[in-house]
Amino acid sequence: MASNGTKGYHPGLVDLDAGEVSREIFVNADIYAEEQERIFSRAWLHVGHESQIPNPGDYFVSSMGEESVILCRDRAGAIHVFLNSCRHRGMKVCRYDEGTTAVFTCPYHGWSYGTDGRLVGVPYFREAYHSKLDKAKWGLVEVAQLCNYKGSIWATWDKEAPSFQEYLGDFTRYLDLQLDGWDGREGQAEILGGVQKWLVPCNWKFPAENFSGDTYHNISHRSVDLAGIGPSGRSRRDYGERDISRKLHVCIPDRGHQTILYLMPQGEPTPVAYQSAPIVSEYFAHCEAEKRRRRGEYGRFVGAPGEVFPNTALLSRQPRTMAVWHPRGPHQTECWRWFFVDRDAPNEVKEFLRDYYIRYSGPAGMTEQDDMENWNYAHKASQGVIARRHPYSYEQGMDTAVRDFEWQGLQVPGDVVDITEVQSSEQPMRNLYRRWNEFMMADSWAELATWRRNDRDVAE
Amino acid sequence: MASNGTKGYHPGLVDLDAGEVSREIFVNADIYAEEQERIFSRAWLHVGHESQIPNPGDYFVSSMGEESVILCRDRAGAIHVFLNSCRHRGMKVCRYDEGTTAVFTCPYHGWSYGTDGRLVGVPYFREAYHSKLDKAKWGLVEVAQLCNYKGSIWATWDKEAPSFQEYLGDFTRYLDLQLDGWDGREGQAEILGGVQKWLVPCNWKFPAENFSGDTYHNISHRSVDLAGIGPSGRSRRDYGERDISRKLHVCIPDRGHQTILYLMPQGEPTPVAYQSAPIVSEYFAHCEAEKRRRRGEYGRFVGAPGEVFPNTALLSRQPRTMAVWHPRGPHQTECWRWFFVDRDAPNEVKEFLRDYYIRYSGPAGMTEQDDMENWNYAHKASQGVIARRHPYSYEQGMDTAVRDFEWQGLQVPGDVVDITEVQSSEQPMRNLYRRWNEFMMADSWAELATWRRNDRDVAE
Amino acid sequence: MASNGTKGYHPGLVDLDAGEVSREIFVNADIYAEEQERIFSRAWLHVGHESQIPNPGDYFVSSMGEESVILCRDRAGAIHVFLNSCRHRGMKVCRYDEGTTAVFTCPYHGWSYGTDGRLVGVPYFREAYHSKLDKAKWGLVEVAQLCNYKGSIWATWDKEAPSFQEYLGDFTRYLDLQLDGWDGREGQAEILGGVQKWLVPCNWKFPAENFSGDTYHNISHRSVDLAGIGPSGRSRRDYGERDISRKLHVCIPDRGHQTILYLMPQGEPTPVAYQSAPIVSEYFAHCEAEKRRRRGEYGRFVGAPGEVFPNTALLSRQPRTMAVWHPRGPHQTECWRWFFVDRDAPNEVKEFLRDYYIRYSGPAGMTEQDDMENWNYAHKASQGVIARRHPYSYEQGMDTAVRDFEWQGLQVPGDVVDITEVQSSEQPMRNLYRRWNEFMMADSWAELATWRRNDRDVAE
Amino acid sequence: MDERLDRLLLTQEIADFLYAEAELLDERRYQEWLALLADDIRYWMPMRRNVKYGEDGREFTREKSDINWFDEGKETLSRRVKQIETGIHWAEEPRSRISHMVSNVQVLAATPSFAAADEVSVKCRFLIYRNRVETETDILVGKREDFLRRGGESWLLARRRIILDQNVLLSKNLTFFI
Amino acid sequence: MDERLDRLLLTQEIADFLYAEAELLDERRYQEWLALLADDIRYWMPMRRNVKYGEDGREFTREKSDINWFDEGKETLSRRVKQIETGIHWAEEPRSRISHMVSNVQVLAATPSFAAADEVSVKCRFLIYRNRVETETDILVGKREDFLRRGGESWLLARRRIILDQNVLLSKNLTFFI
Amino acid sequence: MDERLDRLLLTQEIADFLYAEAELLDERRYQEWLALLADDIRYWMPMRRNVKYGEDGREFTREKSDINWFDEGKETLSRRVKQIETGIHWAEEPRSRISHMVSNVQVLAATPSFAAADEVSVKCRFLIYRNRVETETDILVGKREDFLRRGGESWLLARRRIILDQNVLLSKNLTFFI
Ligand code: FES
Ligand code: FES
Ligand code: FES
Ligand SMILES: [Fe+3]
Ligand SMILES: [Fe+3]
Ligand SMILES: [Fe+3]
Repeated sequence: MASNGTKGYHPGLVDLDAGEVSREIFVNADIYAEEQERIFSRAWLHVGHESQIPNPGDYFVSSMGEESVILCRDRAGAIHVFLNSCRHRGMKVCRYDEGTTAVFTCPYHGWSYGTDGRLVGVPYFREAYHSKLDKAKWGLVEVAQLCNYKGSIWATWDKEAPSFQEYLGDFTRYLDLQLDGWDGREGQAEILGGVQKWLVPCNWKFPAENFSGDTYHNISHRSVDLAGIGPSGRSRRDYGERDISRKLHVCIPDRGHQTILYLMPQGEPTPVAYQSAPIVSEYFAHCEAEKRRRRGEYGRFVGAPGEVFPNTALLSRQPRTMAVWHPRGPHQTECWRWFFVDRDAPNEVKEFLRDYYIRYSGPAGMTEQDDMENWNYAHKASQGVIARRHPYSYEQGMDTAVRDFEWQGLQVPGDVVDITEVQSSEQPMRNLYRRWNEFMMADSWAELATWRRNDRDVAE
Repeated sequence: MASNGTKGYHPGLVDLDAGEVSREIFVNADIYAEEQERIFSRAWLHVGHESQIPNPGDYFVSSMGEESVILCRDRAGAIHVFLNSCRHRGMKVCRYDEGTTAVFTCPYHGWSYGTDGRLVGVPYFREAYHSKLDKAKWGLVEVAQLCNYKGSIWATWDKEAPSFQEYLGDFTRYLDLQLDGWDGREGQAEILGGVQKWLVPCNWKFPAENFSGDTYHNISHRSVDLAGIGPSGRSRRDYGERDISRKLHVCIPDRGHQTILYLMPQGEPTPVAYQSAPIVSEYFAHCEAEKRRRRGEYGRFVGAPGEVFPNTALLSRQPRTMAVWHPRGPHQTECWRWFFVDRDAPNEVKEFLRDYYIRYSGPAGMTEQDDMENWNYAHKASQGVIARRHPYSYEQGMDTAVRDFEWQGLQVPGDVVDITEVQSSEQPMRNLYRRWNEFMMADSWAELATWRRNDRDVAE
Repeated sequence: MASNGTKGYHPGLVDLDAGEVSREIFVNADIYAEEQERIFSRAWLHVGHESQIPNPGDYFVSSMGEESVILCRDRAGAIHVFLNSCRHRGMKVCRYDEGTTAVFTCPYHGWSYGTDGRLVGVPYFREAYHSKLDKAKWGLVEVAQLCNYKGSIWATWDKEAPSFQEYLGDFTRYLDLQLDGWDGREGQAEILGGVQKWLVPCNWKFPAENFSGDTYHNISHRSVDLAGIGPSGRSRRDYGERDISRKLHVCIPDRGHQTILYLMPQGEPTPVAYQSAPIVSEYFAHCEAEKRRRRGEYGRFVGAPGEVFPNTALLSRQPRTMAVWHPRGPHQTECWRWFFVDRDAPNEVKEFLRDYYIRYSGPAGMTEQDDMENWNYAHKASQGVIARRHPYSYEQGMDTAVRDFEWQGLQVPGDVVDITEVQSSEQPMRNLYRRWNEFMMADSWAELATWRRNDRDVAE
Repeated sequence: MDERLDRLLLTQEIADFLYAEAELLDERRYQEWLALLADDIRYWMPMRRNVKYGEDGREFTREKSDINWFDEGKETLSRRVKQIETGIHWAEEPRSRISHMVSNVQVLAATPSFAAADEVSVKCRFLIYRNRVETETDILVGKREDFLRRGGESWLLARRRIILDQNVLLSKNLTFFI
Repeated sequence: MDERLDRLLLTQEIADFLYAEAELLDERRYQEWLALLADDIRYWMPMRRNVKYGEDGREFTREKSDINWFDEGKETLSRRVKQIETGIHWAEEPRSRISHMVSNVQVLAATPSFAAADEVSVKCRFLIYRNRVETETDILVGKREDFLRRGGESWLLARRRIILDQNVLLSKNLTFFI
Repeated sequence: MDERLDRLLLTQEIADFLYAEAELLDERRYQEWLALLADDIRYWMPMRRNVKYGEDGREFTREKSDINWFDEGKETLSRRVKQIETGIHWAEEPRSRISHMVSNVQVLAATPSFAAADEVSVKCRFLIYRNRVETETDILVGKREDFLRRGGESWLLARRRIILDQNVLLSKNLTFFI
């Protein structure tokens, strides 16, 4: 019966030909349970940033899907991610948010684990266990694969998953916008102290699709536009470059990653921003020039909201943040947000940006507040038996994406919809749910790595 | 396993031959889910009263089953009921309780709907949608059928359902007691400002069966009888006419509607009530006379608690109210109560009645408080694995109902149990669960409209 | 999918050969539902103590599994246990914690039940029921079997269950340590006023296995050891006899009962305790001597934490308490704790012990607080989809239990692991889950009474 | 200085009255509580609507003409007490465990003067914690506007306006006084 | 006037003491808190039963003879502090985030006089908000009856009776002071 | 005596200020509320971490260098008000029903003196109850440390430090002032 709806997922619920997606996938408890197995235990998930654990023994307690994990650096300096649960009786071995330690000692019976996850201490090992317990077998559960990509730490529970680089595919270049310095130098990002964590009563896919590049919901931010929040003290949340750039929706088919991208004109410098704050203005002007020099034509890319499948949000321009939407049941999401600045930026710049970030983002953020209100009540109004009979509409800009999009001598990787004139499309959401559907249907990574088959086809 | 009991409903759970009903149907989550599909999306439900939306553009946000709906009057004056959820991403389009508007504009992406439900505004329709979105297809979800019966608004999601009049069958005459003026004039009812809404931790069927005509639980109101609440300042909650009238349980078989009815003696005037308040006393004396004149013998009917299947409660005498028991999960009910007075009654009468209604009904009502305590803990004490093995007893007055009941020259439509001497019966509850069982078993309205088959049988 | 895990229990989840138990049995909602049917409605459960209801008409409202029950003494002095739910519509008939009454009258419609459970009052029995209701059939639901064992009251819903004595098997002698006087006289226990009741967010089996004899978690009590809580004002929670006694894990195979036991040396008196309080010290010295005299060699037994399957905890030394772990959903347990003293002990002794009990046990108990913290977060960290893939480890002291354990001329009934030197074993937990698995798999008590078959085998 | 002191003394006196009143309610000394109510007391608790910005006028149901949670005088209040004291008012039997927390006590006006006030209007915040039977728990928070009149020794409550910060009532009943 | 003023000054002084005490607890300055306790302090928190109307005598467990949530003196209270300060009292490690809200402060009696009080009995309402680790949250509400004795500079808490408005304790533990 | 009285009068005056401020917020009179804020006000609400015993220094995020829940001045506060008053700030439209309960008011310091204070630092506990739309409800509890400066007639809020007793924020947003 529909009130707890169809038992589990079946492909009809995501109908991209019709541009429709059933409400069931957002509110159905069985589908949610399947997601934990099929998506969160197989996909690459964002865990944190290496600057959060600079020294041996440093740790940061993070989350992957529903579960608590420990991101830590062992005595040899290697980075690990472990399930935060003792192997003996499951006690949460680390209940601090961050710190530095030599070992993680379980409070219940005292098993202790090294920062490399090995079970190093077992009380009465000789007496009670007659030295028989196979310690090598009972270390902390470690992720199957971990990747430190330009300082950002990613992990997956699935050893069959492709490498993170392969998982990203052509999206790498867009993720770089987040992680490199504004001046184009590699991995110059630094995390400001304090990771925001808060609960929103909605399914995790509402924020995930919103950050995939929802260019259509600006109207919901009208109040903040009127009140004014802009770093330039202007009332718009965005920037001068909009007036001269191409605004694009870029999607990586087969991967489920997507983003908004601003493509600057050839040869023209990026317009000056933050005029109200000369030091900041100069800093960005300088960086823009540097970036053009370093990245050449690709320096014309300016980032914007985007999403790495399934639940990591990018925002590579100001407010420069990354967010993860942790599932906490079908009807609740725990949002985590990291804030980025260039490591070498002048303090005035960092301070200026920090002020803007705080008033823009998160539960106290004048902009994001209205998003969460919408996610909350869109979810709530979709739970009923009648509502579930009526799918959401994703028809916007169907069949308008092009491969090999090029403008002024620069080709943009991925499927592109130029929304400069049309203002908006729902290509990114379709890209997201296409991939989501593949994860829900596929029984193995062999199936999920569709591009390999495609390559092979090409080869033949 | 029984703790979440049988998976779904099966007919053995309602055993009317034995006069027993399983506790499962009150506490089982799967059965609750089935109810949403089989009962609340197919039956006629009460939504509100036209006096709440007198002018074009007026709306009142109501509820049907678990879901929020908008009752509104369009610019042409026509009344509609819509699911309160945007077709684009499901956002609750109207979050006010009532008001007046030209359009319902969704806060998320700005789709706007006319008061007739049509999708009238789509931002960037030309640009982003290339004018391709079929607006006609994406209007607000409207109920399949709506009926304005003497000012009360009823609706169903099922286009196969019979008309409301046919759905009521012979119960019409009893609903009239609620909606007509006390003097017998048609649809003279007016709703006092303020609809009570409150949550009770019990299954929705506890209040539903209680208002079906539970003449057996007066003992639970002993405390208020002792404290005194009566409009006549007397300590009983009821009235003089009881002493001379016949007290009946009237049930409409095949429909699932039932009520208590007081039948006055032929020729005798209804005893004076409210002596403490002359103006009120006169008003009702006048109305009684008028009613006899207008309705003839049927003017001898005096209403009392009753129930229109599945979840609308009537109380057509003082306190004159209608209530709906909205399901909010198997273990919670949201009660809504509307308060009625005669539109043309003198203000003193309205004021006098309002005082009585408030101290009698709802969460602050000295009478209803004890009912809710019982519903709460009857439900709670029925959830366990042992409790579920022991059905409730509905044997009271089995096989005592008569068809064609007549007294002093007036025949009463429906199956009737004369409880004047026997004091009470459980015929109304049996009638309720008989119909409930039919809804749970039948796959179509063709099956549910049993009376049509009966008529045909007769015809043949 | 694993997030709500396997549908129901299957035997692979408890793998005692490998010494592993799946986390599913602690966090899975379907398995929890099965437990209600297979364990709590078939096993013998502890309800209370006769000293709580000394006189006819006295009652104490207790709990069996998820459900409220009434423990009462009828007018003839016989003890009964009834489901606390009216047969008519399920209302909780008694909402007081304890008291004295002649009848239990239901607040809803006034059915009243004698203290022997018989339905004695039915309003309008003659009129409304035409005297047809079979009152004998509609009395309060009574347990199938009840046993008053030395003042402690036990009951089961299953009439096929063996007698309580047979259910206990060889564990009787250990339960006696709880219920007899410290001086060895039969059933001298008295319950102090006030039963502690509190909620812990963990599965009921965490406390059950902890009290089965978790000798391995002392480390988690390090803080209280440092702070000092000992009745002797010393900083250890335990006693001098530890230094000279054998410390044993005693398990009753086939029954699922297990306990820690201290076995004193032959001939030697038990060392003096509580030196700080002469009167107490003398009292216990006197009792020890008496006990040896009365019990002979068995007087060398000194009790400690133990568990009667499934959810009754014993602690027959100071703090001398019994506890029941009531399931309240898969993720919550309601703990009840009764406190024992010798009925005839001097007031100084009772007062001295009471002080110690209060600061040791329950939610305000300096010792138990840390246990509950561990149960809470061990449970929480075991709910995720990855965590569930990794069973708990119960390998400690595998295959070290011996039958017919004897020391200094005294044989100890049951399977015994001498942990005096090895410090700890997990034999008691394995014994618990072996039995738990049998309950979950067996369809009848014929299967569950394995010892009968064994006896037969022997006979043949 | 004197004026500040007068204001201070009166504020404390009124606060003491409100605390003493809460004490009587929480200790279930209802008859003594009734004695603190003026014979012409008006006890009013409106319902609240969600309304559009700028339409605040429609937020509350109206006293004496709309349906309200409470809108009554001493006679009905006395009957409510009488009902509880029957010992069989099941919604309060066994009786609830209740605490009235009163904070933000502000004396808004005093006539003729703070020094010699006969009538006082006072506003506060309240939090009512109600727990009953085993685990049933309600928390109600809001504002109270009281009008007090000096009556012999003590003060009398002549009017109470209760603003509860809820729309759908989140409790199954209102069997207690606020 | 003087008498009202004396009462006022004392009430404020006592309230300040209670607020300062709450401050020490919420700031985890336990040693300073212990210094506010008289050596012979009695710290008592009974359990509560649901009883029939008219049987209120059986509602609370009895001090010094029944089991109570707390029923102890300074030595045990000091040990509790010591336990927290080991840094490995897991039920408080990491330590809880706690606020003690104290309201309805009523000085019930003062001897020999309000003007020169050496001993005071004061009653209040409390709300304790406790949040720990990630989302674990408890709210405890009830009444407190304190008996204070003047000890040199400051006041000393000589007796505390805590009435929690709960039956089944809705928190897994009571690792904090009330 | 005089000194006690000065302290008392000042404490009451400051408490009145905090209650009046709460009144303005709960009555949604935001412009009047802004008028109570000094032009150089600092409004700071840090986030909180679970840290090991003895590492309390790392419990709070740092003002002006880390990310905080709030860390801003009057301009941003004014924009927040302006946003609500657009009537289309959906997170507050329809507007929340809010009560600010302020308790445990302690004047920690007054300069130059209690008798003639120009600057005051005051600490309190707060409980904010927020309910909106149908059943959405939040309860936030914690401590506030305010620094007040005399500005003509009234006092001005020159600095506010808000310590919320939460780690993961249990509310979806912070669209209200604390
Ligand atoms: S749970 Fe970690 S050592 Fe036992
Ligand atoms: S959800 Fe309504 S316009 Fe998008
Ligand atoms: S429920 Fe007990 S008499 Fe009806
Ligand atoms: Fe947005
Ligand atoms: Fe009733
Ligand atoms: Fe322990």
